[in-house]
Amino acid sequence: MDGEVRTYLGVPLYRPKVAFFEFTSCEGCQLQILNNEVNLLDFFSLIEVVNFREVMTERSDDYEIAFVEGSITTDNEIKRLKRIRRQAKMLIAFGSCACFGGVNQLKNRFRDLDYVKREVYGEHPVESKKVRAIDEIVDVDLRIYGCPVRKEEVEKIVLHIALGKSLTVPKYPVCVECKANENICLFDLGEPCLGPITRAGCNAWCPTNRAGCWGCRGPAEDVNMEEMLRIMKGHGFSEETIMDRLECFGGFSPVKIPEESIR
Amino acid sequence: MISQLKLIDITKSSMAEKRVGDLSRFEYSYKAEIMSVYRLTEKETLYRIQIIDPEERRRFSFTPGQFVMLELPGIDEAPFSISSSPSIRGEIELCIRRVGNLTNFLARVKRGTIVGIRGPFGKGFPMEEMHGQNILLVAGGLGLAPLRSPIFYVIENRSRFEEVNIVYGTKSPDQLLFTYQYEMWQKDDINLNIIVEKPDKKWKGPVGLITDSLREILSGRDKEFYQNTYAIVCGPPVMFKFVCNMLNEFHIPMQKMFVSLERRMHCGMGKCCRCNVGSTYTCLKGPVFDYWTVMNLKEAI
Amino acid sequence: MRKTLNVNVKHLTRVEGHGNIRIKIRNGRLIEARWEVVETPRFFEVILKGKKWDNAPWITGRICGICSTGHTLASIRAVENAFGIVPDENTKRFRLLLKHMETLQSHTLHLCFLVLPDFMNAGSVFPLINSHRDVVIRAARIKKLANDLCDLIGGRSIHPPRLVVGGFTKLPDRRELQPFLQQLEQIEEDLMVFVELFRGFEIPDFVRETEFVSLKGEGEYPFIGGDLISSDGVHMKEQDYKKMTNEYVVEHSTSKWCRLSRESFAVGALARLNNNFEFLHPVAKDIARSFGLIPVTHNPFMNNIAQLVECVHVVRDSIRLLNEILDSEWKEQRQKVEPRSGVGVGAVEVPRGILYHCYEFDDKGRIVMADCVIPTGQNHANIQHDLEALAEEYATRGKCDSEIEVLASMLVRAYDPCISCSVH
Amino acid sequence: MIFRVFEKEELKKLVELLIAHNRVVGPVEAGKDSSGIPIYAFGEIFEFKDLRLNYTTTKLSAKKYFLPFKEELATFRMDTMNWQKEINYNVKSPLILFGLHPCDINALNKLDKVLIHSDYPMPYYLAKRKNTFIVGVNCEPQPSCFCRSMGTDTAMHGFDLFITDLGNRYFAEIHTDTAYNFLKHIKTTEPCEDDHVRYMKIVSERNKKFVTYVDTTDLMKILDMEFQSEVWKHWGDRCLACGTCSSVCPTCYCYGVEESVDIDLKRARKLKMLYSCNLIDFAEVAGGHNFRPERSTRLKYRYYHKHRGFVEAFEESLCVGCGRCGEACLAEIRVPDVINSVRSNGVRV
Ligand SMILES: Cc1cc2nc3c(=O)[nH]c(=O)nc-3n(C[C@H](O)[C@H](O)[C@H](O)COP(=O)(O)OP(=O)(O)OC[C@H]3O[C@@H](n4cnc5c(N)ncnc54)[C@H](O)[C@@H]3O)c2cc1C
Ligand code: SF4
Ligand code: SF4
Ligand code: SF4
Repeated sequence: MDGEVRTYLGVPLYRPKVAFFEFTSCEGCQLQILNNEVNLLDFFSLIEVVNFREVMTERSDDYEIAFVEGSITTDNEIKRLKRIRRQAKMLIAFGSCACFGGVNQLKNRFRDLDYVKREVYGEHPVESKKVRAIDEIVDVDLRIYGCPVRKEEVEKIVLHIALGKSLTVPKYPVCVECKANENICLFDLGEPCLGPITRAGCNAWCPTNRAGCWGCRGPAEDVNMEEMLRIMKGHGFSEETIMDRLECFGGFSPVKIPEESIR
Repeated sequence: MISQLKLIDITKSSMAEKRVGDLSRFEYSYKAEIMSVYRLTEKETLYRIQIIDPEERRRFSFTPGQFVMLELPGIDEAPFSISSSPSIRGEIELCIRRVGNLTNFLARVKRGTIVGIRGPFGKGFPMEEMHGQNILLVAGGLGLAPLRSPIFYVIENRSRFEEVNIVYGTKSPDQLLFTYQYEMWQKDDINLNIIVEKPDKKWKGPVGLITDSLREILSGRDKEFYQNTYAIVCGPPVMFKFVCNMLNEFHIPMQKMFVSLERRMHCGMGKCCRCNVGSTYTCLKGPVFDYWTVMNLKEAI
Repeated sequence: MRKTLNVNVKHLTRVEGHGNIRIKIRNGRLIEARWEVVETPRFFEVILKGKKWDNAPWITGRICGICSTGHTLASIRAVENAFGIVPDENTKRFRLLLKHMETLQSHTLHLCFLVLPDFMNAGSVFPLINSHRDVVIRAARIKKLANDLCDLIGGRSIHPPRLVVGGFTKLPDRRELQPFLQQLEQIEEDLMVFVELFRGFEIPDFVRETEFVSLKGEGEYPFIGGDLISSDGVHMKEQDYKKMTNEYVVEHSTSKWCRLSRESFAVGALARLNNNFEFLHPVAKDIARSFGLIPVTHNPFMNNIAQLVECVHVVRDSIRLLNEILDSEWKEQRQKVEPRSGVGVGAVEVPRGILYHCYEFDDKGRIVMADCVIPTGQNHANIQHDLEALAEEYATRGKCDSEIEVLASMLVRAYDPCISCSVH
Repeated sequence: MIFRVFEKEELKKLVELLIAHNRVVGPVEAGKDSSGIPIYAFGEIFEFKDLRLNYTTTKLSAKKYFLPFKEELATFRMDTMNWQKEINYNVKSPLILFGLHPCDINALNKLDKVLIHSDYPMPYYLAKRKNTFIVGVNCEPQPSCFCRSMGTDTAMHGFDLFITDLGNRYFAEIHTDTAYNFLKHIKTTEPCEDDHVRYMKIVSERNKKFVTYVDTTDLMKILDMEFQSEVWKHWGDRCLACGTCSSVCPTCYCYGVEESVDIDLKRARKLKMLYSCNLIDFAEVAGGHNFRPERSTRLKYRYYHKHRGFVEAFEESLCVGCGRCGEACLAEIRVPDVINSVRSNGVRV
């Protein structure tokens, strides 16, 4: 299989050298790739994996595409990330931690990072900076959202890279997919849900399992935050419940949350 | 006992009305082969495409201004104006600019590739109505692609038209399309006015906006000329806004000014609603509209 | 006999998370053998402070991608214990079935994708795709079955959204579950191929006596909740887990270490099996015996075999559970949660060993204190001591750097460490 | 038209006979909302007791059986530079749709106009429409219903059988020979005078129960006049642009097409997905230009298409007044309110 160039409609496929890297994260997004049992072999025939520490010992720094999972919390990580950026033609922020900081950035709620460290390690010195998303350090070419990412989406993106098709993610919110899955709206069941303002692409993963969306994929384009807050409050959800969800994965931090609506 | 309902053959059912004829009529697509690929500029390529089935080829005809949906299976499908002569059957030329998913892939395919074609769709320019009149063809940039078909028509029926003017403008000389045909057009007594915004060293022609050329042609004519002139305008939205305003200024009748609108389309058959302007389907009622209709479309153009 | 040895493995591969191995031997004397955990902490315990109870399972599930279900279950159990919620029979069955599938999924991933290359002299599973296609396909089939059933019950194999305090947001219906019965019955054939495959491998012969800690089985092999026991005879209640773990901070590690009766102890498949051998399914028991795996086995490399045995056990037990479920009438239900102040502990046997979550709540159900003790964290000290012993023993046996590097790496891998998890 | 009446127990017999041999779908209870009120949906009927003929309104409409949210339009078997196209209209078996309210029947009739009786009929829709046997049932008007204002509170055609609950028995209108043949299997009688009286009484009582009205006189013109009106901005500020209104609507049919290649490169697929004009990129074209970037213009467009464009093309509006969109909208944007606000804005000036 190696060597020979495959084509689609007579157009040669691009078989990139791919590396996977992980920073501060749970490595669940990488695992999603391995969880793709049915298509695993086809998937790996489209790319040449040269670096994937979680599953392989061989490593090479000759790669074109870097999938970067996790958020950034130490100087060393910054250095490593910058090195990856210099090598990679295309750097993909892989999963919510990489895109927005993920659940890790909840640490940033505490202004005093020393307090955070002391609480766990006492006086033992441990390095840990403010949690940052990948694009706060280096330029990112593409974001694959989700906590965890959806394997179908990863597969599609890799296929599109190979074919030279455009890489797109839905701009509309989760509600679209939720309705297509014929779910009962969580609000009818008295549960909070961020579906109306969260970027789709997960196939309404949580609402379809009758659990409200927590916004792991970050905001959809054109978010009506004021109305969303009004609706949440109208349904009797406390500020705390709303904030718990909005701040959970860090995706909504750049979206302006009107001060007076949350009070 | 109650039996199982039978699958009703949709071709024979009693509800099948006149338009709902046999099954093959629902299949609006043809397989076609890319016969040649010709690079026009850095961004635009001309494809000659021939329908494979001889019978289908014989049946395929179109009027200038109509478009087809071109499909590369698995890649995408999108609308393109037919850019060739309406007198050739079953074979069309498309001039396609590289802008996105489908068009980028198209730029990489080779001669011999099989594509899907649906159409022709939409209303074209009413060429016969224009017989005996002056014709003004105004194109900006890629707008020349859909205009090439009416140009062919005019050339092939040159004696049926009075004065014919082409006004064509691009940003820079290297963006000019179909440069190899200019001479031929002029030979057929067509006034060709080309203007560019940013000249390069070799450029000797006029420099400026398309409206500059247009004003030059229209100024100082008699009333009869204006009343008996049909204008066909194609180009980016800003350009045709200015052009149409100017034509209006010179009192070219609104029903004699035609524009071709571009919208997003996913079906070309008045179903997906993506191309609606106000509440009008561009694909069915257009893409060619007279200016009066455009004014009535409500949603700002 | 070689006198000087230098092993330096930076970011050990085919394990979850970041760890380094350093071994130095000068003139036949062990100067240094170090298992360094360099993963950056995420401070989950602090993150949870001030958050409402319903955040806990959702957030702590994200401690680990591989055993997120286990974390979610432990977290839910801790919250339920704090609020005095007792799950009903149905919920218990579905949770255990889900747990089994996570075990199967995780063990298969470890054995076939991470460990197998070591025994086949490959750097990863990728060359095996071509050279041992059948094996890879079988492994993928087992993993797929486990993941599919996880998806069905938990809603997603990683970070399962259906799992909530009080029960499930949604349960699969009979039509969805039924086909899995047959699939589970068929998958044993694939598992047996692995059993035979591993029989052909030479498991390194290395023994160091240690203490094994696990949940205590009550009539069945333990997975969710119960008392805590050790092979050295310690027996404690779930809520006294702190006395069982005795976490302490060490110099070269961002993960805390643990100890009990000795300088270190081990948790995981081998510990579970050593402590609860009698509760294994007979078929699994026979396989264990055929590998010479009987309590108390002190060879850490045998943890791989213990995982294999557990795979067989959970498949058999899942068939039993699924039959029970299909024979019962289950209704979609979720108990009402009424927060109150208090402390709750949840102990769950996840693939890599016993996992504890503990929260203290105020009367509004906000978290005042959170503590998570992760299996790999409990194993670190044991890994360290194993490494020392291994380096010394093999150095005296005259192995060279690269051989010891391979063996040391394999040793760490045998624990199936989940490093980012242990740091959390 | 042929009428029949039959006893209540006969219905169970009829339904069970139909279930025994066919795929039957109808209103079922999908769950209960937080106040314990049942939530209805159209779903498969496995037993007579699944069927809830006295349902209020389903959350989603029955259009999913004719216009699935996602539908494969074609698959392609790929060769080097060539391919074979395979088309499937996705009708596996005929369908019995039992218990459609008049508004939903009318919704299908409206869809027929654009999807069948226009240029380029849509075979995917047509194939499903023709292979569905429809049993209509009378309804109890809900506070959110304004079908009477839209002229869709009764259905004249577009079904095979229509049954009305007379209290003691069912009154059946038979439209097709298939329905007639089905009814042969249960005991029916000719309606007597008393049945007619009862029927008319029920109809007139039902008419009294409509509480929501919307004035549609001259709506086409008014929409044109108020095209620049500020009220659109007001509603646009509320809109979440989540597309829920179109998703639940029985008559919204706009869609998008996406092509994909299988990961083994052996097949390609053309997938159709229902889309909503309220979604941000509905009118976005290559190069990123968006013809309707604001929520207000997109929301306005939806009303414009339904109450103006469709009227122009087919002489009726593309709304049956089922009230689903307003009920499903979390921002509580309801058709009668929007139309009334556009109207009164005109009055105010
Ligand atoms: C009636 C008509 C005639 C056209 N004639 C020509 C022509 O002769 N030559 C030419 O180069 N281009 C023409 N276009 C524009 C052409 O359709 C777009 O450039 C093309 O769709 C871009 O597709 P893409 O996949 O490369 O770009 P992408 O941006 O990747 O397109 C994404 C999707 O958006 C849709 N889309 C994006 N832009 C447009 C658009 N402007 N019109 C319709 N659909 C769009 C496509 O369906 C596609 O699926 C015409 C458009 C219309 C409506
Ligand atoms: S459950 Fe959530 S995603 Fe689904 S429709 Fe309701 S708000 Fe939208
Ligand atoms: S529903 Fe929301 S929280 Fe769940 S996967 Fe999708 S975006 Fe993430
Ligand atoms: S627009 Fe609203 S009220 Fe009208 S048919 Fe659609 S869902 Fe029903």
